[in-house]
Amino acid sequence: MITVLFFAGIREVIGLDRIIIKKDRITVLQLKQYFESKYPLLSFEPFMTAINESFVTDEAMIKDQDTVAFIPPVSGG
Amino acid sequence: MITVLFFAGIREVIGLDRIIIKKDRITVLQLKQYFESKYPLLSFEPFMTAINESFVTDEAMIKDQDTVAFIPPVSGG
Amino acid sequence: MVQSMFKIVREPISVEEVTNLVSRREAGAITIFIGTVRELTKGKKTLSLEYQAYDSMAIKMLNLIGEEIERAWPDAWVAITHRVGKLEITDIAVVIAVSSPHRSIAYEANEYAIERIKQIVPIWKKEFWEDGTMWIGDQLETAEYPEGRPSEEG
Amino acid sequence: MVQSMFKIVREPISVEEVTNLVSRREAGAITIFIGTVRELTKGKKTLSLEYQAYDSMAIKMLNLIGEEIERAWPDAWVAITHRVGKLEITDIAVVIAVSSPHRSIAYEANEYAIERIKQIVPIWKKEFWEDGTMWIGDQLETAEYPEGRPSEEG
Repeated sequence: MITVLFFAGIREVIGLDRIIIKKDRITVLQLKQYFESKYPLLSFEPFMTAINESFVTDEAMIKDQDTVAFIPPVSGG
Repeated sequence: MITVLFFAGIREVIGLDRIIIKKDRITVLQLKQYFESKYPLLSFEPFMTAINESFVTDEAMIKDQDTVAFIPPVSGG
Repeated sequence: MVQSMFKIVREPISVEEVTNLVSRREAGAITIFIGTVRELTKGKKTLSLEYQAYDSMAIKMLNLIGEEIERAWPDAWVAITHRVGKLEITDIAVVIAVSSPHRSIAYEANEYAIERIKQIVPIWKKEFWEDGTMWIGDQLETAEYPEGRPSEEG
Repeated sequence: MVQSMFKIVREPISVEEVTNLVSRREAGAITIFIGTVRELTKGKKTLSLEYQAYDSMAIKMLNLIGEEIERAWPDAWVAITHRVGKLEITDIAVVIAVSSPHRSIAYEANEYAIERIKQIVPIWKKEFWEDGTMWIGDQLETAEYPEGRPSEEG
């Protein structure tokens, strides 16, 4: 089980701030592809991604219990 | 008549914050030399000088009613 | 230190409180950056703003910026508070305070902090205009990534 | 503007008051510099300080710095208050606030202001140590003239 977090515009489009899915031992890229198949109108590829609050690359492996966050370009400050 | 102002260390050494003297139509350099003759232990040459609150060079002419200030290196801020 | 130097808050920020976090006898210079909601951005009139954060990660990234500053300028102390939620024009969104024995470091470290916040801290801004709203950053038109993308070292 | 942006005062400085002088709807960035009395200078322990000013000329020079900033950064607003008299460790000696629509200008103009204050504003500092006192600046040992001498344009 992994928890996936959404923020900002993507949160509003999907209408959820988090989804818990039964997937692990997949890469970030595979997770992005999974969401693109689920939401064919959305592109997940450009998102930065964090696993457990650290930025990771598309090749990073997601483990059971991980929290994955899709990070749109930030605009704080 | 001109008013001459002293600040910081030189004010403490001379023991006065201002002197009014009956001199005009002299240059700043001449005024410095006048004070060096009056206070032979002090050197006035290194001082920056202001006439009526504007920095001037040693060649500037002092007129009647002017206020001349000897400005030690500043240390505010 | 008992008090945390890096905070995400929902209430108005007290500049004085953030400043007090870095004030100390050895520091002759304190620089403060106050980011406020401004009315016009690229000629467009903002009515209000909403900031959203990934709170726990944002605090972690602020701490990371603090560590980066400690490595680069060992004499500097830094405190950062960012507000989230609904903000009006002139409201304070972020306060960065840096103290240092010498002033040039206090300026440098402070500007470094705001640049890094805009790169790696997961906080997002939604602008409310008369004719609509938009999450800033996730549109090419308004993306502002000084180095292309957030650093991946975090 | 009714309120003066440049002041020499004898009482404690309110950072908030100086900041409010530059706060405005068009400004998204405010930088503040706070110069405090620090305990150690070159390893020597300061007990207290006394600042003395040529008040009228100091205010004139602060206004001149304001004009220089207006010419160099037309979008920036600047306010400066310097305290004189007896100050204790951690007391605030000077506050510089700059507001600007964009942050890099706010940092630049602020640092420019403090550099110029240290060059051309007739204010002097006397340090009180355990073993004596000294007016800082008029001794070669401690003279701090970034460009040799105060500018003569003023």
